[in-house]
Amino acid sequence: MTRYIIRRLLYLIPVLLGVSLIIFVLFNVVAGDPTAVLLGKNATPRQMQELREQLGLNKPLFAQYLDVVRSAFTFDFGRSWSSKQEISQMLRQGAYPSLCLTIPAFVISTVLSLVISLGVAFYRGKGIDLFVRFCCIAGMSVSALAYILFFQYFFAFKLGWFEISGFEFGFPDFVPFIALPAIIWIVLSIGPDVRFFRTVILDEIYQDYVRTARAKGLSEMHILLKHVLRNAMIPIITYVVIQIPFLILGALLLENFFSIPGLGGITLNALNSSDFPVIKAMAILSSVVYIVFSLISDILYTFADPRVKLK
Amino acid sequence: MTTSPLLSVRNLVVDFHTSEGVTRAVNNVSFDIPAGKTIGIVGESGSGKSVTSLAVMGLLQKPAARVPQGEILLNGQDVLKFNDDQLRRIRGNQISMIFQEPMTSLNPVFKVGEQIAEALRVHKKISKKEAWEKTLHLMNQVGIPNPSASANKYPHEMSGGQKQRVMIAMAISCDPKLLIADEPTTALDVTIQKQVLDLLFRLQQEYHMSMMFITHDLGVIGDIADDVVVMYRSNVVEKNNAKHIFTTAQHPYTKGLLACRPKLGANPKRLLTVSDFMTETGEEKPVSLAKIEVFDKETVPDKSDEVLLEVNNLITQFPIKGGFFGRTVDHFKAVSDVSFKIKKGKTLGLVGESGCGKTTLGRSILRLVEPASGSIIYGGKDITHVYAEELRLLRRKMQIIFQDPYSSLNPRMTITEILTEPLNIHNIGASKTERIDMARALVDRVGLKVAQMNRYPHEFSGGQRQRICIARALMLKPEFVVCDESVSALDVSIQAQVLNLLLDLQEEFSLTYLFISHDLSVVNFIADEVGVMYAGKIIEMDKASRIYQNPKEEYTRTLLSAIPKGEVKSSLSSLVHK
Amino acid sequence: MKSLMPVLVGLVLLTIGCSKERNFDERELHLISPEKIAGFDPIHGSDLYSANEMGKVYEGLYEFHPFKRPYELVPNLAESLPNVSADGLTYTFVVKKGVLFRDSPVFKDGLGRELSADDVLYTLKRLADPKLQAKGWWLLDDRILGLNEWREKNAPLEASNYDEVIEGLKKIDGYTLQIKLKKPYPQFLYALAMNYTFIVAKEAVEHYGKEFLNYPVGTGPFLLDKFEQSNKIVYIKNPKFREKLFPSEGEEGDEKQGLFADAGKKIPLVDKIIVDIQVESQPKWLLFHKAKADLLEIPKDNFDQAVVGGADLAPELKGKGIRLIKNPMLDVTFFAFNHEDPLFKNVKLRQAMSLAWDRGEANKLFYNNTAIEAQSVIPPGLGGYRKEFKNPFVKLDLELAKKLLAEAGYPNGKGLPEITIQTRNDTISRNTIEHFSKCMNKIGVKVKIGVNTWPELVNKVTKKQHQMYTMAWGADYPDAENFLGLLFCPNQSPGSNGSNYCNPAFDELFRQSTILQDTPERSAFYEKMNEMVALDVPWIFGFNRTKFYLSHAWLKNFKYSEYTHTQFQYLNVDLEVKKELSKKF
Amino acid sequence: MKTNSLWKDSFKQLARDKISLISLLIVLFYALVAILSATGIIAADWSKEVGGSNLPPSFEHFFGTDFLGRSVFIKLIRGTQIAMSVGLATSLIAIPIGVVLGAVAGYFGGWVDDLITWLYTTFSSIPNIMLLIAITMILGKGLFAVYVALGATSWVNLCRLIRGEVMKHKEREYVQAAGAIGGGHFRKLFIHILPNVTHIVIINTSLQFQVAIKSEVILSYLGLGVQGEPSWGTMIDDAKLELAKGVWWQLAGATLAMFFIVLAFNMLGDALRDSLDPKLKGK
Repeated sequence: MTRYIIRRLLYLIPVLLGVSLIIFVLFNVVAGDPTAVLLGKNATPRQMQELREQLGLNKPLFAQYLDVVRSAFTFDFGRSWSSKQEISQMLRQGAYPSLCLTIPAFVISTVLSLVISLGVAFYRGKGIDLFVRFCCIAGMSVSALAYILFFQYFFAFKLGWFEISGFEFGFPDFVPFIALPAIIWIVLSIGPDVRFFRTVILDEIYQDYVRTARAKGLSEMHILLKHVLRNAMIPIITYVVIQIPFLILGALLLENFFSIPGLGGITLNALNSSDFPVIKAMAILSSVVYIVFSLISDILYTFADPRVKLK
Repeated sequence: MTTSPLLSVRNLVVDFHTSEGVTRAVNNVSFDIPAGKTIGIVGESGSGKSVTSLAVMGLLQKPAARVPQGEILLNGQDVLKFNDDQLRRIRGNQISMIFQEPMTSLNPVFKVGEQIAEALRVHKKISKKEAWEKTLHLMNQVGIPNPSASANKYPHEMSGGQKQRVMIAMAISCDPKLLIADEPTTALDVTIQKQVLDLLFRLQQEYHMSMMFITHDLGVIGDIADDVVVMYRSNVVEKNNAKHIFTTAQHPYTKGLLACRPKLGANPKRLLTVSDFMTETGEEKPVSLAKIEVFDKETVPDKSDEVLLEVNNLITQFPIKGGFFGRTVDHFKAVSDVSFKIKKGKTLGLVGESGCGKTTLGRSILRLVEPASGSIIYGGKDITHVYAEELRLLRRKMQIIFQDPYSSLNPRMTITEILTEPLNIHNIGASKTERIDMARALVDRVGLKVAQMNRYPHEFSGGQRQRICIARALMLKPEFVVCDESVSALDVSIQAQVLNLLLDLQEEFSLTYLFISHDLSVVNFIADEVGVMYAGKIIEMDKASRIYQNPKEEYTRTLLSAIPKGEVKSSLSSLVHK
Repeated sequence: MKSLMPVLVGLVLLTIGCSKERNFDERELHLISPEKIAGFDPIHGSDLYSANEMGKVYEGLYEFHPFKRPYELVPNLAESLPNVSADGLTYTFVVKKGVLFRDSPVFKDGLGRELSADDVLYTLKRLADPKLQAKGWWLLDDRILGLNEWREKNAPLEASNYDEVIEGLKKIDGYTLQIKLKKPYPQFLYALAMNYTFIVAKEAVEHYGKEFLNYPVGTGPFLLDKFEQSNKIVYIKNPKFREKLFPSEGEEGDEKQGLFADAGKKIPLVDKIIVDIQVESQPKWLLFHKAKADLLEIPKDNFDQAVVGGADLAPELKGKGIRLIKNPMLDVTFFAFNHEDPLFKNVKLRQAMSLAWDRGEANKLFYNNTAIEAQSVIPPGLGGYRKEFKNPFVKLDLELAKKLLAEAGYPNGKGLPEITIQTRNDTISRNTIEHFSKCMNKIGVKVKIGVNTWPELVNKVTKKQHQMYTMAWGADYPDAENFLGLLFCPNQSPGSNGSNYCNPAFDELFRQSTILQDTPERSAFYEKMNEMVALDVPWIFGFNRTKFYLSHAWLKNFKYSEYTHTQFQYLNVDLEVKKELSKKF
Repeated sequence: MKTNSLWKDSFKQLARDKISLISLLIVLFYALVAILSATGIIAADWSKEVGGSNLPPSFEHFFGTDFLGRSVFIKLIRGTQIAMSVGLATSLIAIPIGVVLGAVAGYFGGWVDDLITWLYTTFSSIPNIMLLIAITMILGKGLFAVYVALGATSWVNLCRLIRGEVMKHKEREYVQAAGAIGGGHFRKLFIHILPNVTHIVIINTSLQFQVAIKSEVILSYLGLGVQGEPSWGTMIDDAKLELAKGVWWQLAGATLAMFFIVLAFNMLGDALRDSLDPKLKGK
């Protein structure tokens, strides 16, 4: 097991090299010269030349690639071009609000979806199943933007139930701020979740062991909650755990609309202001988290499924 | 009879409603199971035997399956009228069931002990501890070694036979009055089959249960059934006392079933099949005596002494990955130092249980798997290390027929496409029409209708598909064919037809066969020489009759004793007697 | 699973019950910043909104009078206006005595020390420091004797040497310093009112290093209490702020508006300022409406909700005591041609396009009819602008446009390639080009849109990778030179002349005007240049826009200014009114 | 006697299901609208002023007019063309890449597999939305960039699925049989295995199509999408400003237009999975 974990962690190296390569190609080769942006509207040509030198943009491409790689492995991303802040500091600060929003939203939506899909699986083929399935798909077919615009206007402004936007650090101060975006998150993710969970659960319901359980005289509910759920958890765990890395990145649009100073907002801002060091940092951070969590999902797999042994 | 039977099925009809229409799976079936008796239900796949058993358990898939008529009386109460709750109370408690596939019938994520105890806890209202103790006792009863350790195992950590024992333990845990066993041994190796059958028989006696034993192979239940019900195309065609069935079968279908199984001793030149006894429309037809004349292969003189294939010290191994970076740390020798020769026009049979390396051996000879060392000499030429064009040419001479007729045909190709493909690859035939003509001739030869050639594999039955596979293998007019468990997945009645076909073809095209099977009686029937394979080695090799009469190795004896003795009670002559 | 239900319910209850009580005891000012603030390093703050925040904690030698118009420089940290030598090259400044930096651990004993002439010199050198690449360097570039040389010399060094005495930057005594210019630079004093020259303390810069931008140590009226970059900024009153009194004079009519009610009082007047960073317009509007912001720059999208008929406040808002404050801005929008593109060397094409644009409709669609059609580069309110001047090419005349286009060699647009206009990626910019394109279509000119993020747009302009682009220019300081320079040939890209326009006659006049002090003579020069260049249509002139603010009744002393960064210390909150009116929200 | 391939069977089953039939008709209808619009038969004059600025919906203009007095209805039609073209182009980029890489990786295994697995792990570890935004930003905005960006992100999932399926199939006996009759790698992979994994491509494409449409809307909203042409995303973006003025019809129109096609694709995707995926057969 330990060996497996170490080996998987070592896999980070090639993946980070790859991520660095993509980032490097996108931002150092294809993208343009950032100096004009950094110096503002009154920059002098001389100044731009000097800055290019200072940023290491005159170095040969391979040396620039090595710089990207170095930052990927040392986690030293330097400072943001636009805000001049230490990037690692920005990430640390941004992670808190992002997690305040995404974790509760994620937990609630996952649990809720699971409950709904179990219910739906119990009544499979019946009217309620069709209805819930249709609602899920219909809900998924509305643009996220429409939800955000409408919910914010209606619930926060018209009804005044929630804070309109902003964020306060510390529990429970942040609750009124994240409540509405969290609800939108839940609404957005319940559709695909239920759809997936339902498929997985139904896949299991038609397995032979369920017939055995019925032949044993177990009740349908007992079979669903014990036998089926336990087996369905295997794909569900993978599905759920692999979403976690994206929680850390926050919710781009939501954070932007609700002025939550999280990583999603930072990313969008960086993209809009060509703040390449921040974008690079976010990409690298996300791939590290992604690999780590796919490893965690594999390890959890062994707990859920006794057939899997990690070597 | 004075006492009412435990279970009485009366005029049962089961329909399946699908989007395609309504199919009748069970038509007006009636039979009784008296208390403490074993009844065998025999029929080929699709005959409605399993559906009947599911109906008894109340496990039919609603709403697709509907019962428009009939009753199933358990102690006089109609199970069909039970609500879910009542059904649940009888399931596992009064009636319990064992399924065909022990691999998938156990929940993979729970320990087997828990799964047995669960049934106890549901019906017996006992404490966890008591249930566990009872579980260990049951596991002991069904012959699982070291129950306290085994109970904590997960299903995948057990062999197929042990899993089936667990299923049995689960089924008998609540002392059911009726045990339904649906093909409980079909998926198991021959040696294990025998043990499981013995176990079931013993338990049935001990627990005074009634048993409903479902199988496609009459031979299997010869020893244990009191009564036999024969089903054919959704109907019961014959039911009688087991002894009578075996000695004085009435219905031609039953006779066919009895006759089609190859015997360990002498057999006729071709196996009798159901179609010898019965016309397409189900009418009985007379069987010519010539067909049952016993034929001794060894009396036929060898056509030539030419050795077609020679295998010397063949080793085929698979890497075992391990270590930090998944390097190959060791090798598993699937085929370990095997040598033999096959003469032209002869058949070498290879028997052994699953995992003994016989399949790998077959594929190594065809170079579908690369052997590690040793040599394969075909027609005097060492083919161990030929590649590319030479290997391609070799394919024209050596062919293979696989075990699973379902997965060995590409589901997206029509029969014509499948059969002309080898011709395309090897550029045989001048035009497309010529190739189709060649395919047509062979289709006709293997007993399929030429008109069906534009169909897709899923539109054919298992036996028909195996004929297609045979036709494909013969398209290139090979000299040598490996039959890898080619009849194992088929019902006995179909198996006989395919075996006959293989023999006919061998005669006609002077083929040489390497016939791989786990079933000694089949090998005995078809092969001139038999090799017994165990753990990658051939431990014994001799003329078929000598192996049968005078086995040298212990393992061979086990294999022999595992063959069901059902057929012993009947003889071919009795079947055609009338 | 079951245990989660209470948590869920609790969360919802908490959410609904958790709206905070309002504070009516403290004078809190609630503001909105529509952009994220990069930090508090004065030399890097190049936009209005960063300047606004820096102006709360830092001060410069001069500031614009909060009420007087036209804008007038008044001393802030300087004792008085400087003593300027007759040749206009030597400036002598005296800083106020007794001005203290805020208390900070960077100082001895943690107590803020007194401001001295050294701090001013240090601040100016820092702006020139080659290691820092300040965004405000252009203000001093090639202006002060010896400063450019110092910059060159230090560029290859590990760290810049601040101890070296530069000829143009000399200390006379503790509070007096002398600055020598290379050539006359009439806008120099404006430079000393901008955020780039806000006075910083050397100790703080050295102590905090790169983190300096998060720890402003200034002399300003407020102290930074909390800085969450993309969320909110909180300031508290600086208790040790020097004796600065609320002015008692201003423009005509200010008195009537009640702007001098606090005259003579010690500023700042509020105890606390809370700035919400809010980029999206919907939440901004909602925040103001919930009385969670005292002042709002009306987002364009909410204009119709706020203002009826382009002039008057919506009755619903009036009823809540909300006031509408509008003011023309010192800015000009334009569609610039790239004059290096041979296509646009053709003056008739430029004129034709200018004539085809329906400014009236654009004004209605995008500015609610509140903008003024710009006749040339200089906006109203600056010397050089002449109200009577009408540019003959700033009007809608399709006939003439077609005629000129034909004369240009493209009858009905035949032979003219499609023209791409680069713009920003926000909705209004996109809509503006769509409208422009529709107008051009009428004379057969095909126009395509190119959308960019702001940095990309800047990049394309500085690298001359555009055919046309559209932008707005706001006055860095109230001097038309800042606008005319946009067409000065030597300022070509990557300088501020993004259209790469070159007109030798214009350039000659510009050169002559730049050494003139603010005199009627200079205004005449400006007028001449402005009107001369207008006929050449170097850009398609757009609008001089009007800015609209909404203010709650309890916000006192707000007067619109182009240079808001020193404005906030004068604001006040009437708690009584706030308490009373809050019931309505 | 009639003969039925698995495909025909599946489509027959599909056609019997009313919901999926309606979904299919909706998709076909949108496709027709898109083709008619692309060929200039309808909505060619979308930029024409048909009335005053921001007129509410009426019989004359079903969805009212926009700020330049253009018909929102005609813009929606034009937007359909954009949306469908984005879905199509994305598929055209993603399918060849995903299928070829996935098939090659699954079939050959070894270092080829390692390389391709590494490639898609790398791609999938960067969040899609970031990659999308970064690529569109760098390629310069416009429809082409949207195609490339969506194509570059959506091949990953397909590749992974195909790889897994090919790995399963390559062990099947029919592939072994193809080898036994002398078929080479090419024949085994492209003639035998690929047709048997095509259902994955179809299902995935139908689901990916709507993801592409949704992504285009988000990108357009962020100002990274289509330019100089009306797309649903830019219409929603416009609506953001107009909503406050009570101009809701652009938002409603674009949301509805998108709703139906995305719904149809979702329904169709589900139905296709039910009918094409052999694993779910016999439910």
